[in-house]
Amino acid sequence: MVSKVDLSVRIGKLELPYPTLMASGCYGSGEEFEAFADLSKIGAVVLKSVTREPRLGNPMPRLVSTPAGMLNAIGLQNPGIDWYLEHEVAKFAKRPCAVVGSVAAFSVDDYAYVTERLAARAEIAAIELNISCPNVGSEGETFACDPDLTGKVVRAVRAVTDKTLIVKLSPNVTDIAAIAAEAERAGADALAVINTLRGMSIDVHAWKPRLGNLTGGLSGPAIRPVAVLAVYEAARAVSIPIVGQGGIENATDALEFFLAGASAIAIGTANFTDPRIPERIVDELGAYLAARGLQSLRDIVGKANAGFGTPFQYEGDAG
Amino acid sequence: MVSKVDLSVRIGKLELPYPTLMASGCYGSGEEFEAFADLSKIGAVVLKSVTREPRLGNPMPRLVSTPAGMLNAIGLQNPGIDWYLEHEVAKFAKRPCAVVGSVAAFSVDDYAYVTERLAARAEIAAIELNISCPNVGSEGETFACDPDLTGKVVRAVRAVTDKTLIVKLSPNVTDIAAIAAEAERAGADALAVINTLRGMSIDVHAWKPRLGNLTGGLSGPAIRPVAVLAVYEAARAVSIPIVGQGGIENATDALEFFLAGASAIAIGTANFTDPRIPERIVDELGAYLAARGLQSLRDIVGKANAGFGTPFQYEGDAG
Amino acid sequence: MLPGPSVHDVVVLDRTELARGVILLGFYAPELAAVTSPGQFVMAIPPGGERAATALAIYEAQGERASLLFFVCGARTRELAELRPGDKLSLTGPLGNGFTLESARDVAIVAGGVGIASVLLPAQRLAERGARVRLFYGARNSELLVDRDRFASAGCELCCATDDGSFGHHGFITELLAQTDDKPDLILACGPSPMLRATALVAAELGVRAQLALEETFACGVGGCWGCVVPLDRASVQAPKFPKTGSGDYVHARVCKEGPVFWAHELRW
Amino acid sequence: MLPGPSVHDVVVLDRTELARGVILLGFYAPELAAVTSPGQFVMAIPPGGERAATALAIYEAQGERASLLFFVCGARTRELAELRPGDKLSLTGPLGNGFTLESARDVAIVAGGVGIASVLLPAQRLAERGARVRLFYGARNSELLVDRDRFASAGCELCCATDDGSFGHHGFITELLAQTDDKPDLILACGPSPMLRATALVAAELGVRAQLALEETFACGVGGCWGCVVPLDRASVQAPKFPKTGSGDYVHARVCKEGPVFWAHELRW
Ligand SMILES: Cc1cc2nc3c(=O)[nH]c(=O)nc-3n(C[C@H](O)[C@H](O)[C@H](O)COP(=O)(O)OP(=O)(O)OC[C@H]3O[C@@H](n4cnc5c(N)ncnc54)[C@H](O)[C@@H]3O)c2cc1C
Ligand SMILES: Cc1cc2nc3c(=O)[nH]c(=O)nc-3n(C[C@H](O)[C@H](O)[C@H](O)COP(=O)(O)OP(=O)(O)OC[C@H]3O[C@@H](n4cnc5c(N)ncnc54)[C@H](O)[C@@H]3O)c2cc1C
Ligand SMILES: Cc1cc2nc3c(=O)[nH]c(=O)nc-3n(C[C@H](O)[C@H](O)[C@H](O)COP(=O)(O)O)c2cc1C
Ligand SMILES: Cc1cc2nc3c(=O)[nH]c(=O)nc-3n(C[C@H](O)[C@H](O)[C@H](O)COP(=O)(O)O)c2cc1C
Ligand code: FES
Ligand code: FES
Repeated sequence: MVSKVDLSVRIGKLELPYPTLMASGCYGSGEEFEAFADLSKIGAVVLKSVTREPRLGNPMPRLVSTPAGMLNAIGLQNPGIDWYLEHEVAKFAKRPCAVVGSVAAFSVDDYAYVTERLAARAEIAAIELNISCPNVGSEGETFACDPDLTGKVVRAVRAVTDKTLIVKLSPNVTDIAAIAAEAERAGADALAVINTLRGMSIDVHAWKPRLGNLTGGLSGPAIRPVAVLAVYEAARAVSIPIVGQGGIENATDALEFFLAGASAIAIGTANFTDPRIPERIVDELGAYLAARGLQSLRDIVGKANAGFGTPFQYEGDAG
Repeated sequence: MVSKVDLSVRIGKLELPYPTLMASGCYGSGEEFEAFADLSKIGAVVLKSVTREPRLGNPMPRLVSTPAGMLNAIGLQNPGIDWYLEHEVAKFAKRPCAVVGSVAAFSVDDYAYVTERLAARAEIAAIELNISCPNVGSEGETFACDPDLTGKVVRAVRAVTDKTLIVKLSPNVTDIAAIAAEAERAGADALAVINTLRGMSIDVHAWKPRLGNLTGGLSGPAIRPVAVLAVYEAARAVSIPIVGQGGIENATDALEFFLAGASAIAIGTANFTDPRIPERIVDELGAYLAARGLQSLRDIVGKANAGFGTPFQYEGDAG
Repeated sequence: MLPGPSVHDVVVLDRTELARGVILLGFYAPELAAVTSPGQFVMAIPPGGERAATALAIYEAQGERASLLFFVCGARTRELAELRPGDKLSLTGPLGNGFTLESARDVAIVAGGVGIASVLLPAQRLAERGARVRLFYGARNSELLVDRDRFASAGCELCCATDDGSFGHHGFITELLAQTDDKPDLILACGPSPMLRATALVAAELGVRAQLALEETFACGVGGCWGCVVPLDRASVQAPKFPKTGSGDYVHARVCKEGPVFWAHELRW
Repeated sequence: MLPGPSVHDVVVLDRTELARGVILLGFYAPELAAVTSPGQFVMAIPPGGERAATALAIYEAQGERASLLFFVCGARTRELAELRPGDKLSLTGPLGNGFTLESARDVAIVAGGVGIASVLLPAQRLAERGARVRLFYGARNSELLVDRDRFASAGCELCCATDDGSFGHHGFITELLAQTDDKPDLILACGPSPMLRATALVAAELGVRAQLALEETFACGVGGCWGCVVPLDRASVQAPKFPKTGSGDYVHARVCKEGPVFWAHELRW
């Protein structure tokens, strides 16, 4: 892996040496993984989402494994923004990688309020707007499932910070391109695509849902084809960078996202399999590019249709 | 498996001895599987969708395997309704199980036209309306992704036949309950929940999508949590029966769907693993009910919250 | 009349690793052996945790024993490679339409890599009835030219080629076929798609009819899903009877059901 | 100070099937053994096709060898059970906060089923320093009361119970604990959640402090996902420092990070 290829990416004002973000909620604040992974070899850690008020989170069980994936329903357990600013944020300065704050809320005002306070801190390099959390259903609509709500919340947040704003979209929609375009129009610097799919698992012995919250968010390799398509469609609708995510376990998976149009990727569930995966992906991406004589990761972004030959070899009925 | 439990179901006017349908597009017309499976031990076969005009279908490749699932993009290859009525339908009379016709189209008129002609035939016990096929994207919107379009097409079709009408819904929506309710209002006798999720897979060596059609429909165990939740939500929104489907491989999987609110299930991708799965599921469902002293499958439909104890053991933040 | 295809519960009798990652599995499977014709295949139902059945040619079928020969290339073949004598397996088949051997007297069989698995049976049947059989056999290297002795002892003449030149002709096997002065009256071929296309070209130049056993990704393997099609001349007897659509004069035939063997000159690929 | 936890690449030294489906795997793992305290666990990184890491207690840790003892109950433990001497495995750990052994002189250890894997190390450490250690060990049947000799030779007194009465007391192990006249000054327990709850009740009745090693479904195992929480009294030193929310005076503590061992009287479950 001595190849000197350029894996750096630029997301808004954020310059990262590596294109690998650790997905929100899957990597704590980075500290939890520091003994097991070299954080200087990752692009950034996206923090667990924080809300205005402290939250106890959902009742247990919060995790269920499913075929090639898992359901989670954490319910945004967090100490609330006051406590967070006072006791947590200062520690993030010590991380050897960029730290991206993640903001969740149940109203436009709260999104702006929490973002403004969090983004004001120097320790926070950028803000990811989690408008797509599927595990707090009863408390309000998911903003990312509606273009108007998406536009409204992004505009409000854009008004309170100049820091890089990554808007995280939901796959639980019919037309993600429309929502991506609206987020861009409203001022997003980048998109995170996708959050988890809504799902449920039922215990057929106990006759009850396996999650305390009844429903949860599906992540892991099972959702990768859905995520790759969402990135492909969003990338065609916007010109801002996309952080692709959903079931990435290795460099081959990551390459699907880059070819589909992602400028960077995030790794979530795979961190639970093996904390060495992020570093391995970076090494293998370098080797992949070097083997093809490519100098930069940017050379492959969005090239899913650039292959030799065309995918349409003869006439068929449908596009 | 000598238990005498009642596995029969009623779907509209259709009375089936077993609650197992073979999902459209996954079981040919039944004939293809007759040498390998006892069709008298299945509830019904749902035929491959038929359209007004003959269709060549999509270019190859049409199939890709993905983690715990597969993508397909067949593109509704079929000989069109004229040929179908003249050369195919008569053969269906020989099947030792009920035969459900599946209709696909690109306009409300064509849905009604094809349904009227197909439903007029005695060999066809019921009609499934495939308003949710994700693999013909360029030719028109997917009706099942919009409540108004769903209502319109179901009303038009309802007007031309008295036979049992099963409306097949798409998971590629934000609120499946709203669409389910609209389908019921418009006259559906039952719902099939769910069709495939839209997805994509990219060949990172060739730099092109693996499917000739670029995108395809994701099926198999990977999507089961999404399907179970869709059934759960649809069942709460309607009082007509639901045919649950999406990743069912065995009786345990099937039971998740019954508990979520399905009256019957359909088996698709699992037929590609082992053609004996449908019969095995029927046997195991009988054993499951017998072991619990239950007389009828109906006793468990929709009982996902009937377990001992409640899923909420202590206070949490979100419902 | 012979009984038709069904799901056969068979037991592994023997397992040989012919080369690294090339496995020959023999089964006690009298019923399957009895009804198999050359060029047919089975869907091997996953014996362990895997989810999709695997299409594999029936390599041998004699008396009470049938066998499969496969290359370990992914999760499913890796699972099958773990089977040991005494283990059980279920095979759906025999499936598809095999080779039409007709009254050919001088047959050239072209096999590339794993394609060898489809051509032992036709070679044996042809040799038994006195036809001359030449096997044109290509692989990446000499080690992967597996089980040549069995073909030789069945009475085949062997011409080999390797990509790396470690045995026989250094290059493509179809180059050897093209150079033959001695025109066969029938060509049978199985192997990777570029090899099959090349074989079709050579056959056309030689003016010899060729049957190609195609490989495609299958889902059902029995004609139920239309996932494995190839464009076929509408006039072929194998063409599914569909009304004309689109501009080309071909239909999409299922490789698993109408094939896997097709006449080269009828393919519109 | 000892080095902290890390990912250890270890090699399987020995494998014993203690009972049907109960596997003891020994490793060459000097660094892991050196830093392990009683009650800590590892996340075993899947060596083959499986996708999630498995939380397993560190059973033995002595010199260059550490071991894991597990019940084969699903895909992940099935994969681990396939490991053989010489195979490699990666273990993340040691993780979590183990037992606080304090200066206890008379300790009752309650273990149910697979819970036995967490209590050998504390039993050994306590016995070594001269404490009296009684092991109250329950399982479904006598066969599943595995590795009793090792506890006996470590100096423990054994009281056993089985669900089917095939060995020792016929019933729950906590019934034996409740009947003891001879009050211990500390109770440690690991096993299924109903057993832990019963142990907590008995401990309260006896007026003895108890530490429980909880089992939960983990995802990360290192405190990064908040998927494995248990309600804990806000006053506990182990409670994560969160402002008050909701009506109860508890917070959700992570079993993997703040635990897996908690004081029974501090749990609000
Ligand atoms: C009618 C028919 C008969 C067949 N008969 C045989 C047979 O007798 N013996 C046999 O070994 N195979 C045979 N095949 C091919 C076999 O079905 C596939 O190789 C098999 O599906 C591989 O499954 P897998 O899960 O192990 O690998 P997959 O996960 O499906 O493939 C793993 C990787 O190997 C590549 N790959 C797949 N197949 C091949 C190949 N043949 N050569 C090189 N790379 C490949 C794939 O592109 C993929 O990257 C036949 C196929 C058909 C349609
Ligand atoms: C801190 C900690 C330490 C642990 N230490 C050990 C240990 O030392 N040895 C050990 O064997 N296990 C231990 N476990 C439990 C172990 O992690 C799980 O049993 C393991 O995850 C099973 O994985 P699987 O994929 O094989 O089975 P899964 O697919 O996760 O489970 C298969 C089935 O078995 C059931 N099941 C799961 N666990 C148990 C159980 N313990 N008893 C009965 N049924 C069960 C499940 O409900 C499911 O139906 C520990 C868990 C924790 C949290
Ligand atoms: C346990 C868990 C907790 C998560 N918590 C959050 C969260 O707080 N905020 C958020 O935006 N996304 C959250 N996610 C979603 C992930 O960040 C990621 O977008 C998703 O899991 C898809 O990627 P993956 O398949 O690689 O995990 C969570 C996912 C998991 C599995
Ligand atoms: C190869 C294939 C072809 C399909 N063709 C159709 C079709 O023509 N019409 C339709 O309504 N659904 C079609 N489906 C969807 C299935 O009927 C089923 O709803 C879906 O696959 C989910 O179930 P499963 O996970 O059990 O396969 C098809 C699915 C597959 C895998
Ligand atoms: S694989 Fe299903 S039709 Fe050929
Ligand atoms: S398992 Fe992730 S916090 Fe405990």
